[in-house]
Amino acid sequence: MAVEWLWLIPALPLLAAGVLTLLPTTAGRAASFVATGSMFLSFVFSGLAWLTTLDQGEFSRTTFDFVWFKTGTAALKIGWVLDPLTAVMLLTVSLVGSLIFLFSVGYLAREERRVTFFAHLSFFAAAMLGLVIANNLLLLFVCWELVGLASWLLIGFWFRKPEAAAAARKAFVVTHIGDMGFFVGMIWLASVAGTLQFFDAGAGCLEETVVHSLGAATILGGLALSTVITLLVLWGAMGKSGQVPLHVWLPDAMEGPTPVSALIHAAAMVAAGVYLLARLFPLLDAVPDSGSLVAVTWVGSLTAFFAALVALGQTDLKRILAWSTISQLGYMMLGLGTGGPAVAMFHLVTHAFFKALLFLGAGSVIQACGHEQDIRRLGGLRRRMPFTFGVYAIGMLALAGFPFLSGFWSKEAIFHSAQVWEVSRIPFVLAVAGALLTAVYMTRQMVYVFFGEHRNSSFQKSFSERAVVTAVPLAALACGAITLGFLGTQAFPLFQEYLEGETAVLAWGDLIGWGSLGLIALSTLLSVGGMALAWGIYRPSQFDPARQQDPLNRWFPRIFRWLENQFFLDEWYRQTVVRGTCLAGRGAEVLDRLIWGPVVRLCAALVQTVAWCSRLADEQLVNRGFDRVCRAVRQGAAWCSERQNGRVQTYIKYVGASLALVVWVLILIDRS
Amino acid sequence: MSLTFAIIAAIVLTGAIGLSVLRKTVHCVLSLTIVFFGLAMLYIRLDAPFLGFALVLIYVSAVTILILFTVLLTRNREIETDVSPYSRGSIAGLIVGGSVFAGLIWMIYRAPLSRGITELESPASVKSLGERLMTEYVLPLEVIALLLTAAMIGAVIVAMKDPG
Amino acid sequence: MIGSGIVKGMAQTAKNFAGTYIAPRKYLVTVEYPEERLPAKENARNFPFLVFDGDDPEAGLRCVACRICEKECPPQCIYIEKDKEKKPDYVGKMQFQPSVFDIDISVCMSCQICVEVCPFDAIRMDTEFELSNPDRFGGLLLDKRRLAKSNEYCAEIHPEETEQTEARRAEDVRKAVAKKQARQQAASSD
Amino acid sequence: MDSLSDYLLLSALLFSLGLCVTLVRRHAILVLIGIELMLNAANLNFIAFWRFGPNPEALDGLLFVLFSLAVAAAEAAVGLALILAVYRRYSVTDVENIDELKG
Amino acid sequence: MEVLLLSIKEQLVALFPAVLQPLAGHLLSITPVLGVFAGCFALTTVLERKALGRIQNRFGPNRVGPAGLLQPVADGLKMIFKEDIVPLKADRTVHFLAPVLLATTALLVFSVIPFGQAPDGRHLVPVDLEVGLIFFFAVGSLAELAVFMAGWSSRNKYAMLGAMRAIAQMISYEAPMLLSVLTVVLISGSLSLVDIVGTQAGGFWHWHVLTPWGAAAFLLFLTAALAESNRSPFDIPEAESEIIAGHMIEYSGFKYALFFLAEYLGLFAMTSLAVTLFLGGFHPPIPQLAFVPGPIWFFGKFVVIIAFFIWIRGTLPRLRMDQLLQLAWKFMLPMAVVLLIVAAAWHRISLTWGPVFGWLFCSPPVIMAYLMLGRGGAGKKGGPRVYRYVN
Repeated sequence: MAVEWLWLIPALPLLAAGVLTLLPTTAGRAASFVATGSMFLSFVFSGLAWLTTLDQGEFSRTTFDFVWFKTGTAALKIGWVLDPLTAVMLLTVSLVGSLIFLFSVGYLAREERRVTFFAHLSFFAAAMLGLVIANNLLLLFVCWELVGLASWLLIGFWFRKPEAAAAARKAFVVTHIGDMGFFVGMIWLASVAGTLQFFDAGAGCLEETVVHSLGAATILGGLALSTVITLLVLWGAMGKSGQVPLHVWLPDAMEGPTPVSALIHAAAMVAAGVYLLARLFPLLDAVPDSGSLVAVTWVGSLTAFFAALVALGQTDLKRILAWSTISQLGYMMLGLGTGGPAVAMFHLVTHAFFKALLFLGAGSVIQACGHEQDIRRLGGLRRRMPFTFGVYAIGMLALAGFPFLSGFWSKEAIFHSAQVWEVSRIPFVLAVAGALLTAVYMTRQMVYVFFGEHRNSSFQKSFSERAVVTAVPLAALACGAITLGFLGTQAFPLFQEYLEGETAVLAWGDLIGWGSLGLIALSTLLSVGGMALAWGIYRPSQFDPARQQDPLNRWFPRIFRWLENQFFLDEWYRQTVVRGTCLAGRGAEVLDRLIWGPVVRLCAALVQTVAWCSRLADEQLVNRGFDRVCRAVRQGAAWCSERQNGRVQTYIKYVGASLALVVWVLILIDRS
Repeated sequence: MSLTFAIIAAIVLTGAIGLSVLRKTVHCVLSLTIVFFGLAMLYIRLDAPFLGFALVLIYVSAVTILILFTVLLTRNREIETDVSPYSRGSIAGLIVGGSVFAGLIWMIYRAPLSRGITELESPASVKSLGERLMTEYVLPLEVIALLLTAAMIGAVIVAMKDPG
Repeated sequence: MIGSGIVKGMAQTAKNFAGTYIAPRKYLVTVEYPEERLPAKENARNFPFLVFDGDDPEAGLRCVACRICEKECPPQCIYIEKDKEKKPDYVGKMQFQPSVFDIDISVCMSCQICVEVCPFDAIRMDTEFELSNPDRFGGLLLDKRRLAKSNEYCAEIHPEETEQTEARRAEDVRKAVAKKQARQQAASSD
Repeated sequence: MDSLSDYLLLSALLFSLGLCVTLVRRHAILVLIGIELMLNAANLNFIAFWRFGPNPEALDGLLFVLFSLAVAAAEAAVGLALILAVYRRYSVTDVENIDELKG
Repeated sequence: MEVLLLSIKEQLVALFPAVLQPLAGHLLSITPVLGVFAGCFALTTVLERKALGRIQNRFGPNRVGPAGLLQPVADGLKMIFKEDIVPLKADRTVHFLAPVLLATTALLVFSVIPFGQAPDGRHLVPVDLEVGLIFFFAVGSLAELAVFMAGWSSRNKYAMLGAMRAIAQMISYEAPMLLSVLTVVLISGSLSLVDIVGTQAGGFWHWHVLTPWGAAAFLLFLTAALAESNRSPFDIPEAESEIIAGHMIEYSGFKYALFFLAEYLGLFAMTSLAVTLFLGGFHPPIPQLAFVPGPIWFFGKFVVIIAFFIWIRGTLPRLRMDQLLQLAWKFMLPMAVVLLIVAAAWHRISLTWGPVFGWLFCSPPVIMAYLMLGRGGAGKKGGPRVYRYVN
């Protein structure tokens, strides 16, 4: 499908959203059909688009631009681009999205506001797809904002629950703090590069000339312009992808329905930040080992380690998964910073599949256990929900990096690039520690939920675990989690080459090369070791969650309290940022009352006096003077009109007089 | 300034002054005829007899009668003896007339006119006049004919008592 | 044809013109007045005159001053004064006679009423018209003397009329005489 | 013989007299006559210049005056008709009182 | 005879000093004209009255002098001694000037008429003007002014009415007269009467009257002349029955005589013009009679026309005012225009193919015009008077 038709992909879900908003709330079944159908259709079109990028051989990038509106001479052009990066993202988002749509059809079968849910969901999908295909930073930013809006709508879907509404608002505000950075960066880029088009026949801002010029320009003490802009954009990406300073909204976002969490925190929204950086990678890489790449790496590694630690202390099923998403995103940032977009994108794709699987699995568990989300009140579901257990286990193993599953390969690629990174070793160390902790908290969760006795009172068998509409997505995601890893192994880096545009060549040698072999050994050691360690700690025989406290809590109570409360970041923010703004507000109000009020009143008084004086002047000078002039004119006119007294002779007199005058004038002229 | 010219000039001027001074309108009109006679004589002295007699034929016999008819037709009810024959602001009129006259006089005496009379072998023979009229001036002739008919019809319509 | 009337008229006048010279008697009709006169017509009338018989105007005056004509005269231009003495009229009857009988001919309109009413045929209309005289008042007031004219003159100017009146008068005289005779016979007889 | 300036003087005098008549006299017809006078003064000027001009044979001046006579006659006729119409309408011939078109 | 007269004149002029000679010359040539025509005036008054009488089967004046020939003397004396009454309200000057102007114009008119030609070519004419005819009509038309002055100045309604009628009549007949005269000018090609007479030299067949257009023009001219001088059928101004003596009402005594004189002189002028224009002026009917001097012929024809006028006066009744104007504007004017055209045609044809063809081609249009206009014009309307109200 040519690039001209690319707009159809986001248009279909948008159309579905529009149609669904019009449908009456009773038409639930029809709504689900429309939404899922449009999603699958856009997935088909994405496939077709992916095919066109393949058959064009060498690195293929086609763009389609059109003038959105013309302001005088400057014309704002926007358009879409179809290159391997877009194709990959389109495929992942539309595939995972359609599977999640399918799952939510079953999951929300009894939700009475299903129509609005599906409308918001398709709207979110449309925004996400629009963001992916954008060839213009402005269009991307617009879709970015729409995604933020959709996330607010979806998180706050059960707006009657105050926590959900608060969580939606929090998500919206925090992401928008990030967006401010992104916005300033965009404007700066626009003013400097002159255009926001990525690829515009040589003049685009991601093309060689502009990138080079940005790289060359330096401001405030040697920092390259491109670095500064990309740092600002990074701030936006951190907001959206939930990196350390701006990650607080993500755990609370679990208030929304599980498919929403799955879509937002696995496949789409969080991925947007990484995709943005991947898209703007040429800018980041404008200057050799530019500051922005270093920053990305550091942010990524710190977030990865910190999130993994916090995940250990969580007791809520979905929160653990949320924190794991944050850490995995940290890994993607790390991969991007050290190894370039290909590594990050590979991990993003694999993560999308197994994280979506985990979330949907968690969703079916929650639904089965009567909406119970606390793992301490769950347990022993291995026998009660064998299918879900099996699928959930696959997801957990992929996440933990069990050898030869998709997570293992993508993580190994990241370790490889991190190890190679010459700036500093610490990110590699943090990454390794993170990987270990990931394995530990995932097995902890598995044990809590699926092993031991069944602690849940309201387990209903009635939930048909085998309902086709929920089982099929889970199964599909499971095979995705297993098979996708082989796309980008060291030996046959199909995925990476595809992204770079070269043709992949099978090289077993790389796989068994000294450097990579070591890494493989290291990562298998980490994952299997972590699982064994966790099994050791949490095995049912050793530990009974119903009666005993969490082993970690028992050994390191203070540390565990810090972990459980997410290092009290929320409270800290509330004390500093929230209180600070309130204080600033009150200060401004006082300032306003004491200083500005009088100043304004003073100005008013001043203006009044001036007006009074002008009225006075107007009254006396102008009017009277003007009236006198008018009277004079009127009198003159009256005198003139009197001249026309209707008598013929006076007219002839005037003629005669003028004749005489003319004659005399001629005479005088003649004389001189 | 020969004698005859002086006499004729005197006739003309008496007529003109009579015109402006006499109280009775009909007397003024008659003095107008005197002026015309004087003019006719002048024209004859200037070797244009045809014109002189044409002037008499046109003016004295036709226009003057016309004027007299109009005077009679517009004899307003009350005898106009009491009202002074001069309109208001007549002094200003005189001044204007005088200044125009002064201007013209000045023009005449300063302009280098003193050319003698050029001998004309025969007074403007009517035959040559006829020829020129019919050849060179035929268009003005036609136009004048048209103008006269138009004026005549116009005058009749304007002055006609409406039959209603 | 516009001109035909004129030509006929011209021809007529030419004939007259020529006629007067060729046959003056037939064409010329003028009576050159002072020299030639047309005989006065029989009943032409101008101003009245008193008739007297015989040759003495005083004695033979027929008027008996009965003043009928004075009364009847429309412009009242007759003035009569009766005389004391009487004198016999043509039948011998003793009648008065006027002492004064004036007619103001400037007033008289010659209507002949006085002649018609006069029982005694004493007044007749004269045909004399050349009466111009310089005195406007006295000259035109004719007294008895200037008015009286003989019967012969009357017969001359009014032949038939006088003839009839004479016949009638003769008849009256005859009857009067006859009556006188009869009365005498009666007187004589008785 | 009499020279051109005599004629010009006379015509100037006539012209100004005509102007005075038009300006001074009260009766509408006399105003018209004043105009006639001015016109004839101009004609006299023409003839004088024609006679004393370079080639009198050309008869231009003469013809010109002839035509101006015709025009003057036409103008007089129309003028008089107008005065008559005014008189019929307002029964006034006094120029002072004909001032309906007052300013 | 012409030579005799001319030589006498020269001798007399020679008597005067050089300065006065031109004046004397003119005076001398004027006096005979005046004398002759004044005499004529006297004669015609009596002859006219006698002729009228004869027409009306009565004698004319035959009391004064043999067959009344001294009558004019009597009239003249009467006029002179009659009391000259001037109405109180009359405008004295204008009243006085009117007859004077009328008489002068009547006399002035004779100055251009040629009476005779000496064998050596000198003409017996007081002033040989090149634009004689224009002079004639210019001065002739002054009569209207005089009539108006007379009518207006006597402050009498009848006088005013008479004057207005007279003027209307004179104006409306001036046009046809001028046009008929124009035909002659068209043929002879010059405005000077001497030339016009010149073109009629030779036998009577050269006279203008003996051409189709000439005859018609002659008749037209005569009727116009009658109207111009307020005589015979057109004597409405003096219609005794209607407005007594018209504009002459307030005149008595010598002024009235002047009017009378002017009227007759006007008549004489018209007849003499008719003679010069149409009847060949002083030329003898046949060249052989040339030994008889010019003026004799002139006055012969003159008398004939006067007799004709008197004859007309005797027969035709007075025209009504509307009939009079109708005749002028509806019959004579168109007729004159037609004649003009016919004259032009005649001029062309007779030059090339001679008079016979001329007659052949020109007479029918004249007759046709006459019939056409006649029917449409006064002919039908001039019928018995239709009274609108009395039936």
